[in-house]
Amino acid sequence: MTETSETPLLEVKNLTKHFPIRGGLRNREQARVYAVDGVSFSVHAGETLGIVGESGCGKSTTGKAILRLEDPTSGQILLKGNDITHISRREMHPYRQQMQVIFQDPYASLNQRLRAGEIVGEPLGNYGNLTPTERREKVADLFARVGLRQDAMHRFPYEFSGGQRQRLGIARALALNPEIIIADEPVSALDVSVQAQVVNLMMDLQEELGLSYLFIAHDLAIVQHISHRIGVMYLGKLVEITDKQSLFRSPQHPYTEALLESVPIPDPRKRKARKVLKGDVPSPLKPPKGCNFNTRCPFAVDRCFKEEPELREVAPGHMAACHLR
Amino acid sequence: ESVLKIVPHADLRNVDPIWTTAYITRNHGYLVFDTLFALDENLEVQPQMAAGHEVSEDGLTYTITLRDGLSFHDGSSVTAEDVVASLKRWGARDGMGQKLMGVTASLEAADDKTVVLTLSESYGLVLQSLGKISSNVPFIMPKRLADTDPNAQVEEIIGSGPFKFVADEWQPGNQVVYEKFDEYVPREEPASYAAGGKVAKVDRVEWRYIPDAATASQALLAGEVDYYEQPAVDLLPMIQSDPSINVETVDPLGTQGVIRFNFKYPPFDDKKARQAALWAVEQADYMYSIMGDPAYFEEFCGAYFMCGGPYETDVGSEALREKDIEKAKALLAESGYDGREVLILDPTDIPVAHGQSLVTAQALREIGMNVKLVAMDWATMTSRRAVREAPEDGGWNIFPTWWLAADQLNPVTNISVAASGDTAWFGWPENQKIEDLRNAFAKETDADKQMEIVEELQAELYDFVPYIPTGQYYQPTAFRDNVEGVLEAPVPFFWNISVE
Amino acid sequence: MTEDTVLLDRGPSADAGTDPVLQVEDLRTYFDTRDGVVKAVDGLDFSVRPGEILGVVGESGCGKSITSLSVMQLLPRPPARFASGRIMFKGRDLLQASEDEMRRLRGNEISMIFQDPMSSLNPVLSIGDQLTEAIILHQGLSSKQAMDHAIEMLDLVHIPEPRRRLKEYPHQLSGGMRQRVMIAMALSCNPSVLIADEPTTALDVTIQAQILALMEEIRDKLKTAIILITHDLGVVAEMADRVLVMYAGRKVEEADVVEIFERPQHPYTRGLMRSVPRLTTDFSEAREQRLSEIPGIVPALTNLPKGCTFAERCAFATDRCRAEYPAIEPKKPDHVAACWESANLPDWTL
Amino acid sequence: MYAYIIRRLIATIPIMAIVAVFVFMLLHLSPGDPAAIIAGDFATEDQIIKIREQLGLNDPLYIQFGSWLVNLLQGDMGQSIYSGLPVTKLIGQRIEPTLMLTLCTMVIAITMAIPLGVIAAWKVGTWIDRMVMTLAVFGFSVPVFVIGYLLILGGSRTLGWFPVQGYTSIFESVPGFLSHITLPALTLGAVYMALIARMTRATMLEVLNEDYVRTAYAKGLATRKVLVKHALKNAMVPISTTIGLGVALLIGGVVVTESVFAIPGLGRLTVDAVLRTDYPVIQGVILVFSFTYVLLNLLIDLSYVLFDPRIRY
Amino acid sequence: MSLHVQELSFGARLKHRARVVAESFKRNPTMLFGVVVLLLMAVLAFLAPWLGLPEPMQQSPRDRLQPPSPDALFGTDMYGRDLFSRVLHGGQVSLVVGLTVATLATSFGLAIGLVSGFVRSVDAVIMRLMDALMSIPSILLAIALVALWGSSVPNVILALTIPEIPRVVRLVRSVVLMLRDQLYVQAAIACGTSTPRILIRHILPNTIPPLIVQATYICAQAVIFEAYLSFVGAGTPPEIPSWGNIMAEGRMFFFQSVGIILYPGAFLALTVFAINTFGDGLRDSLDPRMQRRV
Ligand SMILES: Nc1ncnc2c1ncn2[C@@H]1O[C@H](COP(=O)(O)OP(=O)(O)OP(=O)(O)O)[C@@H](O)[C@H]1O
Ligand SMILES: Nc1ncnc2c1ncn2[C@@H]1O[C@H](COP(=O)(O)OP(=O)(O)OP(=O)(O)O)[C@@H](O)[C@H]1O
Ligand SMILES: [Mg+2]
Ligand SMILES: [Mg+2]
Repeated sequence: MTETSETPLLEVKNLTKHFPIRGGLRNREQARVYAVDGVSFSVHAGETLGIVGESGCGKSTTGKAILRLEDPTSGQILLKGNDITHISRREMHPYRQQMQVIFQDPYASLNQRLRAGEIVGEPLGNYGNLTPTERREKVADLFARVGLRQDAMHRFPYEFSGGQRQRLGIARALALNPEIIIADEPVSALDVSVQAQVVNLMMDLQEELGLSYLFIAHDLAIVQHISHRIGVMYLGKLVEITDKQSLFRSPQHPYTEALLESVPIPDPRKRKARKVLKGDVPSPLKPPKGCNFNTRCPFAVDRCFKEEPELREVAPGHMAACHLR
Repeated sequence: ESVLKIVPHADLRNVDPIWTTAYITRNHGYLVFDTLFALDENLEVQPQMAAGHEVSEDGLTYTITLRDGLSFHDGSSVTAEDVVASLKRWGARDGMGQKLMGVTASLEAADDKTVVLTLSESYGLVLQSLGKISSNVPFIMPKRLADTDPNAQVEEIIGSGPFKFVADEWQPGNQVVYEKFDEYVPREEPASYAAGGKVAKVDRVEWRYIPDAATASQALLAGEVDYYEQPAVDLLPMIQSDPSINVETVDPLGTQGVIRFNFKYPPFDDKKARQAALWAVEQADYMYSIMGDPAYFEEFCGAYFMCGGPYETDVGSEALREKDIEKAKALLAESGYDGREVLILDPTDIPVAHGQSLVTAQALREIGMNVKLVAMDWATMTSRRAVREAPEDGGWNIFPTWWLAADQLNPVTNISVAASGDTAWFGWPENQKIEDLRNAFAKETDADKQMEIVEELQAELYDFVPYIPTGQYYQPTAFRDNVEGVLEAPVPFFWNISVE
Repeated sequence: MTEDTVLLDRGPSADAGTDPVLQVEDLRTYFDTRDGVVKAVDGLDFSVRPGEILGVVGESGCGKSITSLSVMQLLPRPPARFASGRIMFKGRDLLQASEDEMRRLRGNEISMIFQDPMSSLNPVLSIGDQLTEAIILHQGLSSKQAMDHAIEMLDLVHIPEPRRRLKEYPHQLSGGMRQRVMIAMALSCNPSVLIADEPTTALDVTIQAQILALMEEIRDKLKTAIILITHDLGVVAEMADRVLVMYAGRKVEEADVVEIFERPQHPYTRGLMRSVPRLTTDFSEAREQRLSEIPGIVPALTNLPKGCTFAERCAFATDRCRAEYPAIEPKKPDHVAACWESANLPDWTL
Repeated sequence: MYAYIIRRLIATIPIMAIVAVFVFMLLHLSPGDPAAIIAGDFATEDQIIKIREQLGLNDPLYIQFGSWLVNLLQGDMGQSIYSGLPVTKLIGQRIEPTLMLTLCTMVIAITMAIPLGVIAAWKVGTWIDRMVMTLAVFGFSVPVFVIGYLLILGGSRTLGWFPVQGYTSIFESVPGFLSHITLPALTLGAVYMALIARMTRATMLEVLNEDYVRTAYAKGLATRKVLVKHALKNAMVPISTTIGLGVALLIGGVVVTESVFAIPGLGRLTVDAVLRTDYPVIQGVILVFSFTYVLLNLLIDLSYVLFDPRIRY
Repeated sequence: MSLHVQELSFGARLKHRARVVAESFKRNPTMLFGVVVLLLMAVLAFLAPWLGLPEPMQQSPRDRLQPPSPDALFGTDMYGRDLFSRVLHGGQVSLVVGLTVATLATSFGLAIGLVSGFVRSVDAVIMRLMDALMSIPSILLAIALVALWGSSVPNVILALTIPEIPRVVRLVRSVVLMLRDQLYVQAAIACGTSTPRILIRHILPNTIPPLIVQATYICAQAVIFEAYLSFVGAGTPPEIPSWGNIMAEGRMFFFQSVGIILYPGAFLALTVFAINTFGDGLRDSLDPRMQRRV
């Protein structure tokens, strides 16, 4: 990663989010889910940072914590240098304009009782004071931008297909002219043929508007396609983060390696003898001591069971958390 | 073991028959307690626990001897001390008792078996009082219990009657159980009303209170109970359709329906308003409502002291006999009725009372009164009617009830004609003339003269209207044919009865 | 080091000569609904041979699951009905079989594993109970013997400590473990046909790799015919011997796996292959390249257009396509497709 | 598990305390003078005042509440205004019939309703389903006393099989007990059965749509086995919740049923006490019913462990 | 803008609603039956005073317990009152009680439930109170309340409302808690929507359908409970002919003239049946997932 003097658009330092599990006689905390456990990264203007990882590794929680939909346990979230980690809901209000979200499930993320126009127009109502006509024009504009027809404004979400709904979600996210959009698996619920439509749209918008994305997904191929840089998460921790070229050419963490190995390639000629990673992801309730990955890592040595590896630069601009590099 | 299973007319709430006038407690009292004297079917007073008595020449000293073999359920024998204490407690509580005590100079035990009552002036009703058949009956209890404050209930039910009260099995709201008292020595004479030999012919008497009349009659039909004290007349056709069930009117004297006014507050503090009510109602309406079958009531009875009784007369009863709405309206107008709300207490759980309230309400509405029925259950009504506050403050204007003939037969026992103001029965009427006539009656010993007094009194009553007699009816009793020896009497007695 | 290496020889492992164990002909599964007849499967033909893996791909709602449930006869009738077709299994037409016969076949000769291992196991019954159920039922073993057999099966699917697992409940297992249990359950009576309906969709890639490896191993060991339903072309490319592409209830193309990836004859197949980005280490222009889109959406199954159901979304559609549904016909040896324009499609490179 | 039980038990304390305060306030803030009721027919003003003093009715409310609570904790619920007997004794006398009636009703209702619900869910949309469900709605809709009277009309009067009223203790005579309890239990059971059958059907419908049911069918299991072993066991948690919560409805029905069939139970005690504004008894009965209800539902919560291995306390 | 949309589409919205309703009737013939019966009952009850029937309270003791005749369709009761007239008039009380209780209980419950579900600080306290209230079996509570407050229609309504509130609160709260975690609510928060607006715009509308269904059940239950209360003597003043009262007064005569209990009983059962079927139908058409709630 090249050093830039400018402050990153979004900077996350050592973010943790633990969910307490209560119980027992006095309803005390009995255990905690280490959903996100010390994650640091930054997103620069106009850039897409992809976050990949297996289910339950804390991707969504990271996104929600950044959006302050969950209160972070510790760490720091800086939006354009402003610390928004622990500010109140009211203080957060202005920042929301700069940072928007697209969720995975296009069915659940739209209120079924509101019309498409009302859904997309909602953020506009919360900020500024547009006249109804201005607002309508702006919404019409947004519809056009995401490739929806104007007359769709009066329809209800159930009258749209999955891809169109995701477009509505994108339009809503765009309404406030944000600088960064947190996209939590925006295409994983969509059919392959529609996935492409949405991915293309997002990339086009980035180009036009100079947006930044924090693009969360578990599909490596899509992340590779859309991102400039990619972070790999495992069990609440970022294990590797770098630009996509070096990630795919020379993965530094054994987990990343295994991940790349596991993705089936849609080419029957490239069928290969698979290296299969053994075992399951441990429970975030009881993450292993030392390196998180030591239960499955084929290269684990003694040190991996004792000492937690730090995320450090193992090659220029290439950070990985592994003792063996 | 022979068991007599009875559905009583009410739930036994209190077990102290001196403390309350409730008929159910009186009936319970007759099972457990014995009396010094008792009324027989000729309405004459006979010795019961007394072997006999002597009256001094001046008529002021009564010497009463107890008969032998009397003992209480706790094993102690009955002494004159017990009798004295019991009579004193009764005298503090009962209306007639209070009158008697008012003329009593002393009441003492001369020895274990002898009680001496000394009067301060001559009094015609000494024996009638001591042999009073209905509430409160001067029952005899052990001195230790009779010494209880008359205003508190006795702690324990120990009597010397033919049955013992089984306290452990008493379930208020459900059942009361009595066991035969083996040591009881009945008199030789045959049973007659409360007098005569009280022979317990069953080992156990069980009262099963069944509030739902339909269920109760079904229980009788199914043989689950033997004796149903007060079946509703409406259910009789059904009950009688079973040949194994006898329906008899065991109380030949009957019952009088009563609509009572509150004399303290308008509109019925005004005589004219009460007279208006009298003109507005019709006895037949009441009787059809509460008894249904004309076989069980008099078409009309204008006697305040019961038809068929010794003091029957229909002097002054025109207003009751005829219904005249116009006249009633006129009287009401004269009374200066201002359209205020008239509260009629309506005990909906007792059909006899509920029916009377409904009929009264309709009649009064017909003459333009603004009537409000206040629904409640009987028990609540018995406390509400004691409230002396204004109707709007929790008081009342009218409540319905009924009295057995035994209580109404003469001007002294009939406490609902008493008009002594604040000390009178609920409603608290005040009329010196009536009180004077009642006292005159009590002191009079000549039968003809008494009748004259009664006629004068009744004329005054119809003018003053202390209450509306809503008619005279006869309460039938039903029992299965395995029940033998049911006595004809104004009070249901359970001795002399045997079951197969 | 824990590494599980499965070596594969390229080429179909099915004995090309053997007869198909399951043969579906002109299957039409319709649903009578208030909104009209849903033609979920509309004239489908296919067959599988012992030891063969038939990959069935298609987008959501194209009738993949209904096809498999039709074979299992697990559709509630009504609303489902079979408008036509035969499902020949070992000389019998399953569509004509009685419920009793079917019950004897299910879980015994034909088994199925479902998409979601989380919800496909009964949460309140122990693993052992669920595993032995079918064994006891179909093989008449005592429960003790069945338990032993169940342990063998868990061993087969590489579940460590099988004896302990038998006493556990599904919630105590991870997703991958559960899918292994499902597979063990499906295989416990040594079926001739295994239908796997998206067996890995709900799993993470690393776990998916484990399960796919396991399935291949099973196929090699037991020579089971496998119908592998998926929408992931990568999975198909890695696993299948033959591939069947479905669109809106119909087969649009079928061929050997290499053949279909190298010479797809249907525009839809091509669209599918192009719209998924593929992992690459060659970044020369990768990011600049737009993904190719298939415009529009899948048509509603209630009122399909008269002509080719894909015509609306097809860049090569002609008037004929819009008027007449293309017959499914051989385009190359052993390669059928339903497209009037196959011959006119541009050259294909990935 | 034990920690959970203890915690749940402790959690019932504030609930019961609120119930106690509530009940107490309710009764003491309502019109009517208990002293006047106790004093009886011919009481004078003085006597009433005396009684009021004796009962401490002149004390401030919180003192009355305090002493009431202290007594309550010692198991003394006071004395009936109506009969003067200790409330605990009255309740003790009446508990058996009510308990037995409720238990029998539950047994009858549960054993009939669950199979009905299961069948209705299995045959969903058919005439069987529609019939069961219509019956269930009817069970909800016909007042208990109408059912009671109809059963008396049929079962006792016409057929003569059952006694009309009353109660025989099971310890006295089992046949007597059974014959007395049958009609009331059926009467009371109607609503409860309707409730459980509906819940069973609804939950079963949901469960039958689950993937694991499809799995079970795919194994070749027979329908009955799938329904009972695979589906019903999964449905049992919501069903047993309903069984527990439905007891509230049952208690309401008990009040009416006992008065129709003249069963000397707590229900009739309640009605009598209420009609006579017998405060101590009302308080006692409500507390007893509430406590039983809370405890029962706690037990049911704990019983989930039997049905669902995912639940661990 | 949203205003504009609403203006534009008001007609369409209405049409859409009408279509949904018509559709659900078609799907649920029993629901149609429920509505028709219910309307019929309401019409009969509230038009009763204009049908030229005898006054329901007019006694004529000499004509008591008459069998049905053209003059008195259902015969007369023990005070000679016209049973048909009484039964029709009785519907007024039952329906008024049912509807009012349902409305009151759901409104209070909704308000409390929303607060409890969204304001975490008061949640625990409110829920403990509700738990306590709920642990008193509702009829018991209602009977006690009426007995203590005195019998009158408003008291009956209040007494039946209070025990229902906790149930509504629980329902609303659970819906709110569920909705709070819905993605679309999160999305609304993320795009800066204020809490009150989220409550009103995103949460409230979604609590309404289950609430309406719940309201119908409460209504049905209240109608029955009113009868129970009257039956045990702690209900509507006996003079007012409510179905429960007619039956309570007539229970003694059940074995001779079954009609006294059967006619009001049948009307009551039919009404409650209609409300219940209506509720079931609503539930099925509003949200099939709600099948779970009985
Ligand atoms: N509110 C919560 N309470 C307790 N645990 C939670 C909560 N939310 C998330 N978790 C846990 O935190 C961990 C991370 O969850 P998260 O949703 O961030 O994962 P993810 O990487 O987004 O997974 P997926 O790919 O399935 O979306 C998971 O183990 C999850 O169970
Ligand atoms: N019971 C039913 N009634 C009506 N239509 C149905 C029914 N079940 C399925 N369908 C329709 O049949 C079509 C095929 O469904 P199917 O489940 O086979 O799709 P699929 O290819 O398996 O999709 P997915 O990848 O989402 O699992 C779908 O359009 C679905 O809407
Ligand atoms: Mg996620
Ligand atoms: Mg599918």
